[in-house]
Amino acid sequence: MKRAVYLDHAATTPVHPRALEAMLPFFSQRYGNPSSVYSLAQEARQAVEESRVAVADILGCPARDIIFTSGGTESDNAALKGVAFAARESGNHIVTSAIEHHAVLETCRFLEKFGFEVTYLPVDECGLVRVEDVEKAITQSTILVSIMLANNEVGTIEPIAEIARVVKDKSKLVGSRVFLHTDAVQGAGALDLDVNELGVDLLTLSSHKFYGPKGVGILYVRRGTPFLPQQSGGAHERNRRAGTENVAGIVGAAAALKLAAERRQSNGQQCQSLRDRLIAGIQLKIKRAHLSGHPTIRLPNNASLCFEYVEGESILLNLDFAGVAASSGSACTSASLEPSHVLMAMGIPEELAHGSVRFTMGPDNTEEDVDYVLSIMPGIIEKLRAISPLTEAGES
Amino acid sequence: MKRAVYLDHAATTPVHPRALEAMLPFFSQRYGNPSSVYSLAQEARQAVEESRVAVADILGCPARDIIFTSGGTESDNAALKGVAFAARESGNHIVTSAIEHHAVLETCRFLEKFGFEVTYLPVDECGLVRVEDVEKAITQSTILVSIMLANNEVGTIEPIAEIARVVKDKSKLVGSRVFLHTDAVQGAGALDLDVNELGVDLLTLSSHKFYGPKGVGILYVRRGTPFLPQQSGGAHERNRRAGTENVAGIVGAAAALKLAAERRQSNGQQCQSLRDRLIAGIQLKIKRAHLSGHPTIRLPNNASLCFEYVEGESILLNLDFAGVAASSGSACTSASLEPSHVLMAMGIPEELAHGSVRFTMGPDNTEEDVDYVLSIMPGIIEKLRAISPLTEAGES
Amino acid sequence: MYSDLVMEHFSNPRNVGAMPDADGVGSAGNPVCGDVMKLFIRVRDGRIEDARFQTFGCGAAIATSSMVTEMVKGKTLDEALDISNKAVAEALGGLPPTKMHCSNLAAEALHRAIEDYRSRAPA
Amino acid sequence: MYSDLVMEHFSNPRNVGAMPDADGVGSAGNPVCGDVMKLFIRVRDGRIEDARFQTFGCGAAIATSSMVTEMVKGKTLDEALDISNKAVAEALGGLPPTKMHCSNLAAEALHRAIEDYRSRAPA
Ligand SMILES: Cc1ncc(COP(=O)(O)O)c(C=O)c1O
Ligand SMILES: Cc1ncc(COP(=O)(O)O)c(C=O)c1O
Repeated sequence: MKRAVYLDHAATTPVHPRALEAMLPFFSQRYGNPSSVYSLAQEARQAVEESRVAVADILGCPARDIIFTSGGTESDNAALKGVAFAARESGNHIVTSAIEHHAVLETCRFLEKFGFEVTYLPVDECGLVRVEDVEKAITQSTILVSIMLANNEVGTIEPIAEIARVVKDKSKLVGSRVFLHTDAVQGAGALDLDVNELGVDLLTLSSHKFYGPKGVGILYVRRGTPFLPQQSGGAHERNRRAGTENVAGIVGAAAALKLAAERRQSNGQQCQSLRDRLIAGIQLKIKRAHLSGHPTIRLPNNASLCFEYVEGESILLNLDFAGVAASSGSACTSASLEPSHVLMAMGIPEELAHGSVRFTMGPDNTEEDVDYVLSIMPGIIEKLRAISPLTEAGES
Repeated sequence: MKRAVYLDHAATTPVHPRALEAMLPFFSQRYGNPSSVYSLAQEARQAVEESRVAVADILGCPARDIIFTSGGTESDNAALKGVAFAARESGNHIVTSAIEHHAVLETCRFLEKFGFEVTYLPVDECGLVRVEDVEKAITQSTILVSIMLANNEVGTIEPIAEIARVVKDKSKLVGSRVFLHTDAVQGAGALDLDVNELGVDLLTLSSHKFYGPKGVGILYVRRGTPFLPQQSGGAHERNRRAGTENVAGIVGAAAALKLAAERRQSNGQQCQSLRDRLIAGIQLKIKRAHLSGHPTIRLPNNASLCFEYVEGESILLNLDFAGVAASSGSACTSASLEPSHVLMAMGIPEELAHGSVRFTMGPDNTEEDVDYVLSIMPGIIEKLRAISPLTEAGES
Repeated sequence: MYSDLVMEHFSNPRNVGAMPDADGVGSAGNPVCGDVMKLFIRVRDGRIEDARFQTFGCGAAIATSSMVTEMVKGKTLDEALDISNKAVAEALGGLPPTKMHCSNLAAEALHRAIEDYRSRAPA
Repeated sequence: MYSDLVMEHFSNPRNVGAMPDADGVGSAGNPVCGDVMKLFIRVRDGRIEDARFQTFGCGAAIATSSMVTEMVKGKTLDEALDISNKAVAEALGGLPPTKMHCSNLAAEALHRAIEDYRSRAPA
């Protein structure tokens, strides 16, 4: 049998067997609509509310501040549009970074059509947002700052707690309340998600990134944050997100988040040692391979590399022939032809950015997996470089 | 063991075992992100696209016109906001009915905040929208008409095909293009959903109403319809709905819709005979019980009744003690204290509307179920009427 | 949704029915709003000796009616007037937030019944 | 995503490598855009006797490069000039819509190689 090595945990993860087990009864047996009166439905209601408490425990917030959504994308949209449209009277300025996920960046573009102004902060060559840039960007008309907790492509971890302090201070100085959102989708299972430690008013999570089902998101909204719900309808989720609850999905997401939080330490260490083995091995065996992102302030499971003279997709296809799943830039939209906006923002030249490959580890990966990748990568790169017209020119 | 009789299929349905079976591999085995390049992910992509084709076959449209969403509520929101914000230049007027689901009505309220004007058409005492009212309401500034295919509370079926013709004619007359949306959530499994027969430009479905999983919706958007996506982010769903696809959910929804379409005839007949048995039995055994909605132009599985002198929730709780699940008004929001807006629009007096109970059948129900309900209902109503201060006054 | 005690009072409501020879009668609510409560009291030596009710309404309305009739029995009129909506809800182990208005009815009907008694037999 | 034939050409590309003594060389694309193709042709008696390529690019770019070198062999220059992007894509059993631009490169490089040949050895 062909070996199967999954190294794309930043794109998505399998549902954890225990999360799936928790979900199963809610499809065909305990299928009541949580809004109904009778016992079958109240069981579903209870399952949703217990899930809310479980999530709130991990975020260190009251259960009432948790909204269940249909994914990270919806949570990002709801956070930005929700605050922007609700706080419109106070100002029309939003601050974000150039390396946010499309779910944040495209939402900003949407809001620009509605008269909002957005500052896209640059990052340094390691992908770090500069805290002083955030401070400088905030004006009297700023209502919202949205900076991600960790980047999905290069794994760089942003200084959210510091940013939170600066937002609070500058907010006082200019005399207007500025709210802080963080897209923590890539942080789940790796970083502390306590909203008070982070100092954020809104926080986004996506279930399928932490071994929960696809199509479930979490949005934390601190009490007192202006928020205009974007999905209108029934009185679900305390009037903040209409629509019949995805009961099985919510139960699965909460179970998975609990497991991920429990295993955070051990999992992080294991991933990090595999990641370091992979990076070291590649740099030893393959010339002109460059690690992107921050050397140390990065997610424990992220190894993002750029290979000169070759293009990412053709590397991925060859890896796939050998049973290895990896990604080039964001998995979110392979439909895009532009090189990753994240690598561009970090100042990586376009031709190098085209040769990016991202390996992201998970708890099921082993040293053998890494050694297998190390055994095939040099051949793949060599083969592609042999076809490439850039190789000679470059090496001469 | 206590008897369990589920008669709230309009609120939600269990996932069909075959739909669940189709979903299961996509949680922990075929878990790839459909946007990724490698085989595991392309399997997921294929499953999503095959599901799209299956849905399109039933709606009689090209697969590219189908968008998967997170539910009926999202589909309604996306349809109305999507067209309204995209066609803003052509006009700001929307026509809908007073008996739409909250997902449509509250979306209209949302749009009113953004400067749109909405006409809420009245209905007759059977819950029918008058086609001539639609015609009269359309002006030069009208961009969208949204009328539901069948009402979720009383089951009345609206004359969508006729409305479509009138919209088209009047549209030509006033010289502006008016688009037609129908919320067909309650029609799935009971009515023909062919978008060309219906003559609609947009159509909403919700998976959990036709034995698919909760948290999955379908939105049909006819090619050429102006549409501003409401969920911004990646290039998913042909740039019309960003967010990682809920692969398992989509597969389950498509499988369930196929099954529902196959069984439509036989299921409809069976439900209808049970429904008629229940209605006849109640009217025979209980005085001052009134059928609401249209006597014949109604969903085959809907029996909505109002009982004088008693309040709906207390009937439901007593039914639940006896193992029977039913609903009072819309199951969607028991949080609301107002009597159902649908019954109000039909001219039913408020005190009577408070005593409404909706029984909705499914293919698993039997004559024994109906006879069981008929055996307990008179006692429940009698007991509650004995406590009620309205009974004497009313009967004297 | 409801506590066990609410359910218990709802399914076996105490002190149900009209009291033709009541010393005081109070009503609250309105059929249009979906909740009507009628409370009857019998008063002896300044104390409520017996209480009964009739209610049209939801589970919470019926349970709070039942509970309030139990709570007032044996109380002086002034003690009974001290019974607040919150007290009735608490005695039932709490009510869902959307149903808190139902306990309003119970206290309101009680207060009106006492007023009615006092207006008939001035102190 | 890709047809079997695209995958086959991608994994076993035909006619790979530079041709030092080529009669015509054409390039298309740009490393900044992520796609560069270089096409070499050997011409004998007005016909393309051999063709080779070097490509930096995605799966579709490599497969179309391989396919176009196969397609031109034995063709007259005018016949070769008639090969369109669409023809290359069709010969591969189709390309995903977002990848159609890759077949543009193959035809473009081919046309430039023929131009180059003609500019060197005027007819
Ligand atoms: C940082 C980040 N934000 C948002 C998202 C979007 O979440 P979802 O895939 O649930 O739509 C993703 C993943 O695609 C992500 O990595
Ligand atoms: C007619 C109608 N429209 C829309 C909806 C909302 O769909 P969902 O429950 O998937 O949010 C429902 C059901 O609640 C409905 O009955």
